[in-house]
Amino acid sequence: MVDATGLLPAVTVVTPLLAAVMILVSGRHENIRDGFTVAAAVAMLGSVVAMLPSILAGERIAVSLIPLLPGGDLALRVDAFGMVFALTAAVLWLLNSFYSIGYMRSLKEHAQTRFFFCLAVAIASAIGIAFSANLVTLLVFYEILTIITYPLVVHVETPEAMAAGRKYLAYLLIGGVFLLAAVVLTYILTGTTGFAPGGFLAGSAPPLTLQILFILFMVGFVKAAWMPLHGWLPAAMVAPTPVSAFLHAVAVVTAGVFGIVRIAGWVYGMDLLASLGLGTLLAVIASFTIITASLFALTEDNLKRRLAYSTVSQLSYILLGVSMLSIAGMTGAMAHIPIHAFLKITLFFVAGAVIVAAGRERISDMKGIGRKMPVTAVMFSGAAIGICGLPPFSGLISKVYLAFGAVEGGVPILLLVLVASTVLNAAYFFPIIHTMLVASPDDERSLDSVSEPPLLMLVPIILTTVASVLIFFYPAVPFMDLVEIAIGEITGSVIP
Amino acid sequence: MTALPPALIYLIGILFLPLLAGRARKAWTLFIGVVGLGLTLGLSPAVPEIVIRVLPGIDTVLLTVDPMREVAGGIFAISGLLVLVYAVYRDLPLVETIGILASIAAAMGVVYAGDFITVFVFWEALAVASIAIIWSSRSPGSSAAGYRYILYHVFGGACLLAGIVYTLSASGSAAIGPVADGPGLVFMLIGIGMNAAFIPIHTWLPDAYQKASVVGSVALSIFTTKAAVFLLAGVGGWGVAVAWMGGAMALYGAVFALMQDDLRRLLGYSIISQVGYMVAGIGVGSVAGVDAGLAHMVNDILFKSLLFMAAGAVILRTGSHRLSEMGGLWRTMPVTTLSALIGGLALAGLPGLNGAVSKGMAIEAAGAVPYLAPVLMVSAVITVIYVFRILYLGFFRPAEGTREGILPRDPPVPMLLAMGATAILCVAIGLFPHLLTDLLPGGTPAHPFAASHLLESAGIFAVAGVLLALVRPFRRSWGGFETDIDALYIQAGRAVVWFSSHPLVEVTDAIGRGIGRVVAWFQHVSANPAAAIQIAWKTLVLPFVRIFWGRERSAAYEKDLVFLRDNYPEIQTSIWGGSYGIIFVCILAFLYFLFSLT
Amino acid sequence: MEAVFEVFLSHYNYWMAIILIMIGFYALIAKGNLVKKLIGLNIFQTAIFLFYISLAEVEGGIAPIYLPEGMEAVYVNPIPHVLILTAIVVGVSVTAVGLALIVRIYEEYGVIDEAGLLKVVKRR
Amino acid sequence: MKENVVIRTVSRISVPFIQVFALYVIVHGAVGAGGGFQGGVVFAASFILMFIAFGLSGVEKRLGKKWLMIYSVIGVAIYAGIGFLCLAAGGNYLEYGAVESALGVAHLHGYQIDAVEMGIGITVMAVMVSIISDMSDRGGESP
Amino acid sequence: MIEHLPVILITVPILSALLILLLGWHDRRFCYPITLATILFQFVGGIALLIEVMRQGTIHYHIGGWAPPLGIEFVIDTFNGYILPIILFLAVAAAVYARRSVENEIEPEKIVSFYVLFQLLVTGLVGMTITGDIFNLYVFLEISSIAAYTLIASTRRPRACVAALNYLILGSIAGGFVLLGIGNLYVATGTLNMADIARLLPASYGLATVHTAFLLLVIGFSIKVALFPLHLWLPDAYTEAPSAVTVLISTVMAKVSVYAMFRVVFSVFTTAYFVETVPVTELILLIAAVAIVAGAVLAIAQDDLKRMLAYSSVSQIGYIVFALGVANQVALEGGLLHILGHAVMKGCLFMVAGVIIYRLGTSRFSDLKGVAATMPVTCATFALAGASMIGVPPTIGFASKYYLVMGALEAGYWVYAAVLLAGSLLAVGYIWRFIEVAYFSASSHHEDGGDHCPAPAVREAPLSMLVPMVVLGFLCLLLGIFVEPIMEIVSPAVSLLLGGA
Repeated sequence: MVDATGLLPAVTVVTPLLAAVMILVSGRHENIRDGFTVAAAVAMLGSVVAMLPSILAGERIAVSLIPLLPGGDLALRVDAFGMVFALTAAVLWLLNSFYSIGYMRSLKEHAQTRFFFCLAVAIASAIGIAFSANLVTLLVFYEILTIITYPLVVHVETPEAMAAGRKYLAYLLIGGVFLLAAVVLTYILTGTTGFAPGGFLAGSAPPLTLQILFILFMVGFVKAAWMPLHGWLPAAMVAPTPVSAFLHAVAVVTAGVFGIVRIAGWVYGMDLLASLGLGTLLAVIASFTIITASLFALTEDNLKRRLAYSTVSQLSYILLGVSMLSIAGMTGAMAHIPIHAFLKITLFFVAGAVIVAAGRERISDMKGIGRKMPVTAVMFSGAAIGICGLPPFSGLISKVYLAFGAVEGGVPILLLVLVASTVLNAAYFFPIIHTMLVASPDDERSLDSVSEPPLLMLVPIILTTVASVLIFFYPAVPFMDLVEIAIGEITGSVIP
Repeated sequence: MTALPPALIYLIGILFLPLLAGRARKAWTLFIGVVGLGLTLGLSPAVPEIVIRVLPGIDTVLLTVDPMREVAGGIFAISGLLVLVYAVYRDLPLVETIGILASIAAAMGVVYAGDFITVFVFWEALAVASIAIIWSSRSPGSSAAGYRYILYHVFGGACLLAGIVYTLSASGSAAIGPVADGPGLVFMLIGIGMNAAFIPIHTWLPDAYQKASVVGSVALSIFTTKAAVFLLAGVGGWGVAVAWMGGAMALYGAVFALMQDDLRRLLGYSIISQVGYMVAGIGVGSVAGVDAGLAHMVNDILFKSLLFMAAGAVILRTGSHRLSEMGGLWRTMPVTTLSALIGGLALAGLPGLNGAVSKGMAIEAAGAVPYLAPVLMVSAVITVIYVFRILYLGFFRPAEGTREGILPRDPPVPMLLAMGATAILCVAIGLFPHLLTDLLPGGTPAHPFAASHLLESAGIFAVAGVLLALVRPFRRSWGGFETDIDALYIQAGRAVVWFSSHPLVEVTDAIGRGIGRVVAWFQHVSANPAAAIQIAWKTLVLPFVRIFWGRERSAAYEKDLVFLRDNYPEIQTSIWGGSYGIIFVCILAFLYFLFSLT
Repeated sequence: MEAVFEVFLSHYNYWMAIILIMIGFYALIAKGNLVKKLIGLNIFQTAIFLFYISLAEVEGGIAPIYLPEGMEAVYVNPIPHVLILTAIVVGVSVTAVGLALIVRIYEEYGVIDEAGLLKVVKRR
Repeated sequence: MKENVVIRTVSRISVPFIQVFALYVIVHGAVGAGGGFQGGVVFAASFILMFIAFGLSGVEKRLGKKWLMIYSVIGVAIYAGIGFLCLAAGGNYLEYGAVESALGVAHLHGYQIDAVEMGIGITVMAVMVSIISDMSDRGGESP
Repeated sequence: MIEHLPVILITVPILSALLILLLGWHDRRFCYPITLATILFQFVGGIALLIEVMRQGTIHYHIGGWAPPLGIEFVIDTFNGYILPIILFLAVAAAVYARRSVENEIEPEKIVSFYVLFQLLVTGLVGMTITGDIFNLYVFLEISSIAAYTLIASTRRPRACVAALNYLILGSIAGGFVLLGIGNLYVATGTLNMADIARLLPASYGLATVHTAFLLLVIGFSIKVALFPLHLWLPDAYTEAPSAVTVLISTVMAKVSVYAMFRVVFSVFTTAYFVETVPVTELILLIAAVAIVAGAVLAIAQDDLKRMLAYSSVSQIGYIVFALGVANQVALEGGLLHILGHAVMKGCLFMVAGVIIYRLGTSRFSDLKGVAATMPVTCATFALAGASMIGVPPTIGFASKYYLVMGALEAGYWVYAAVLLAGSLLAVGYIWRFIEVAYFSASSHHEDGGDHCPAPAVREAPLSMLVPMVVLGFLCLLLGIFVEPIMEIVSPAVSLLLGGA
């Protein structure tokens, strides 16, 4: 189909790239430059939404751009699961652009052009990952994402930022190399790398090879920050907060878990994974990560770093869902991507807002900050509660599905993991809530200068929180419907 | 006609709260309470279910009505209204008001929910609401207590979820009903039992309730545990084990209540013990048992909240929590004393008050399980004793304990109203049990004035009286014994925190440093590999040089080596180094050929 | 023993070439003086030339000169000579460039041996 | 260097003979041993002998740097010109036969070869001499 | 005239070199245009030849009309038909780039001879590429080498002479080895034409002469391409040479040497020899792997941009030789692709280094803090080419890496594939040194909250240097995206190599 909708995916990917160029060009006029950012965000969201109906109708939009390498043209293919990621990214990018504009301007950051340029390219590659039709395309955008986010991470250019940047780059590029190896190996084994619902690797090689290949993939998607390969994520917290929000909610880590789910569902297929016993491996990794990361978060005093560890553990929820190799588990995994994205970006937004409005990064310095910035603090509490999986926030939904998956998949032991992690989540989030809302500051006058952040930042915070609540009440539109379609794709059945 | 679920009313109420303040807010809350009560009483089993399909495969039944639910819902609505009335006496913090309304809503939701998922949602909501209540009283220790509270309940909630999931995937339907044996049952029990304050996961209760604000403790005392009891009854199909758990709770709670000095902590333990009666009744499983459990739930809500209100009034006026600091209040606070008296005697189970009705039923039903009834009776005896302690030490003993000068008066009118209403209810049910028993699902009649019951009560009081007469400490006030199992839990928590703050972090840092060092070493060597190799080689052979060469030669050698080391990266060992490479490769290749061709 | 002699004598031109090459090589690598290095280079190249010429040798052959009609003779193979002619030119020009460089180095640093250069040339 | 009558006289006498011999070698290249390279070297040798005897300036007077350069260019130009002549005649590069058949003159290719050898010779001579002179006028002490 | 194009590509430039000499004597300003015009002409000729080859197959040109066994012939098949335009294109780029940098780095009176030698160098390399006669190959090799020695020494820096002499000695040794090897081949087969040798050689595969010949040739060319243990002439030479010359020798000359190596190994000694008869591929692979890693590690350790790039060349050459070691279709496709890719990106990177030297007078990292603020275009180009060097998709570097890995895995060399990828990681190490210094070092802070690069091109390089640089930089990207058409040339070339002859 080469009508308008056929080109929409390409348009979606290209729009931010054009915006990036325009940003570079119009670098010296702030308003024009940021105008381009916002315009691109809106346009991208528009084109994604334009594709939504046909996807919901169960179609797939495929478009092949250029023949690139053996094993894969540069081809885009929009399906339900990709749509989940793309929609999340698009919506959150729009909010994030407003937020970052507010943030960067109120902090008078340097090198804003570079910042917004990289942001635009990064979102483009994120969308590319979401829409990629084969492993090669995925790899291409994945690597671009890695490189282009580096300037964002080291934005502040302090020595520790540079160190963190090196760490970031080391982890992610090593991962990329593994991914490359995995892709090539896949191509050699099967002669194709195009994603096929239910997987295409079955019977192409002896089990051992496939297991090794899977491990290659896992290391390749180190962006999923599973332990012990998570080190880059907390380190990357030196970045400006919009970047952290972007990395943790919108693009990078999501891309990692997205890739793993893709691999599980569209390259291996759940039956193959089960027969290879890889579910167990995945389950072990995920459980270990969930618990350990939560323990790290428990004693971390820097808000952003604590959030980072929380991200690490939350991402492994998705791996956990995959590892259950059951329909419900897979559903939970897929659903957790947007859900966690919305919640976590709220948290990071708030962290940034606190930095902007109060200039504080350590939790212990935030006593009673909720008195001066009530809205922010309340939103934070909401999102935190949501991540703990308490109503009325969307976090509950994926948790329920994961629990179902655990029982369905016959691995009740994972229920214990869920229970423990829930308790740990509460254990490291509620103190923050208490510090912000209940505790009284050491000296009252320290809060005089504090006030609510500028509207450009406040509104996104509110919107994301409200969104999480709405997702809780109307989960079906559109995410769960998409997930349902995707699940139907890879299993040929319907979710319970 | 289709009614909307009562929970919705209260939620709507919450929505508008932030917009209002002062009187308006109070009026609004009262209005909400009244409307909710009206709506709840208006419900009847004829009302059609409200089913919403939230997700494919998950239907949530927001409203379904049966006699049991009518009873529970009714009592929750009533007590909720009473709490709201009680709360009018001052401007509560917004959060606390929200918390109270939310916990009413959550309890309502749990009651009228037709499926486990909905129950679970409201269950968790109840926990969140409670923590809002606890934290919004900024009393010392409230934050820690609240923290512990939320941890307990999140854990319980998660377990409940696990149990629910098991039941669902076993039975395939989310309808509330008996749970199959196996892990699911355990999870479910832990989940419900957490809220129902099973031993040994009960410690959150006295811990949190004594820290909450005056109003907050009343609200807390009503909903959490009772909602759990209701769910326990609703699920049903429990075994003797649960019944015995009930017995244990009754006894344990009573004993600990006896040892308390803090009034509200005491009442908290008393809740545990009373809930024990309900659990015992429900655990027995017979119709009578379940009825007894429900009936006692209703009554306990009434007199326990009455007691809490009274305690609140006292605390408000005297500012002290401890029995040891009270005394002689009957002169200055007659109404409060009266209500405390009614509540206490009801709790003690004096015939003519509502406590006796259901307690009798419970003990009677417990007869089905051997040795259970005696246990309950023993705890009843202890109950009488600590009730005496409350009344005597708190109100009637001569006021030498209290500070002179301030003359505590009766609390403001709203409190009195609430207490009065509650007290009247207690008396009414006590005098006319059928008011309550007719509503019970099993319709089990209660006849507290039957000879047997009267005899029983008399015996209990008699024994208690004897004990009081004989054992003097019962009549004394002392510091109180406030440690409980949770000391262990807290230690465990500290251990976890220590582990994650010390070994975990340090190990990871060490690994990171190690890697960094290796990398740095590589960079250092590759800065001038030729020289590096030379230095390494010279260092290697240094000892042999020392041995075999003469003194001055080896000295020169060492000097050279030191020179190399000192200006290491800059030192240049040769300009035409290229040739060595060729020699190297030629030799290599020739050797290779020799081997490959022969 | 006989066999060894056999091997040696049958290809003794190879052996000579190898020996000469090694001599040149040695000078090239071991000598510190740049001029000596160049001399070594020349020995090296000349050895190769000799090797070629020896290849062209035919038993009793004469120079491949165009003879008047009627006269017959065995020619030595001319092609190696031609090649070597070119190679010599190359060698000469290499030597020239090398010498020029050495002269320049001498102008710049005032030394023409490796040890001296090591002192004056600082590592970048 | 000190004036040395013997050397000067001998070399002054022998230089012409050397050069004639060089020309012979060059021309003979077509039919026998010899050719541009050898001849050119011999020719250059004569000049080298000259400034061993008379010093650099003596040679520079007769054969300036500029001329050396021009000679070398001319030599190569002759060579390439012949080659292009063959191309023009429709043959391959340096395919003498093509010119022969094009012009219909017999034994023409012999003369072409001579021309080529000549060109080579001139170039070699010029280059050799320029190398020597470059070497000797730089680098401090004169030979 | 097209059938005479091969020889014209050699002779015309020689004549134009002489023309430069003459006119340059008269007026220096003539030199540059003539050079540029000639090289452009050669480039066009190369393209024409490529098209011709793709249309009607291999072209043979017999000089003097003598048939191959006796006479010298030029052969243009898909392989060197593919190499020729690449090197000539880069020569053009280097020539365009040369003008300003030469003015900057070379004394005026030497400019004439500089351009003459420049011309001769390019011509000699073209000759190496298109000749079909192995001895002729040697002659052109020496011509270009001598030109290179002198060009390297042509700058003002005295140390360049040391570097040049070092290169000269090693180069001459290499030449001697090659000459000896050719001699042995001649002994074994009695002919010098590559095709004939390939035809006659199988009869005497067993002879020690042939083995020695192979060995000597491989070693000789290894020195020329600076394969790892033999690379020691390279860093000094690349670092000290004038920027333009560095660009030229690091791209064109290195690639042609690689070409010669491939040509000799594959077309003269066919795979039948060095895979079956003398299984040497393992050794080559090992050396290549060591080269990749060692070169990269050494590059990381350098503190001077140009020197770092030089060492990175050592590492990258390892990639190409790696393909030779694997010696199967896919890997060789990767190798040939990397010849192109590495030429383009390394040329671009060295141009950047030259530009920086042109402006800042130094290329030590310590002096380059925040240079991106003043030279945004330059640094952006570096980032682009550097990404290609690392192998970030969709750049040409990624494509070749992809093919190489695929080939290695197909051949079952798991470990070597891993080494390859590790090498690409180390590449990050040295590329990022500059990126960090240029973009993210403290001195590049502007608190104006506005733009990172104020008023671009204030001290940006002159246009004539900027344009070729940027063009190459974008080529890194475009070639990577539109790699498919290139493969249509590469694949037949590879099958030709593997098919022998």
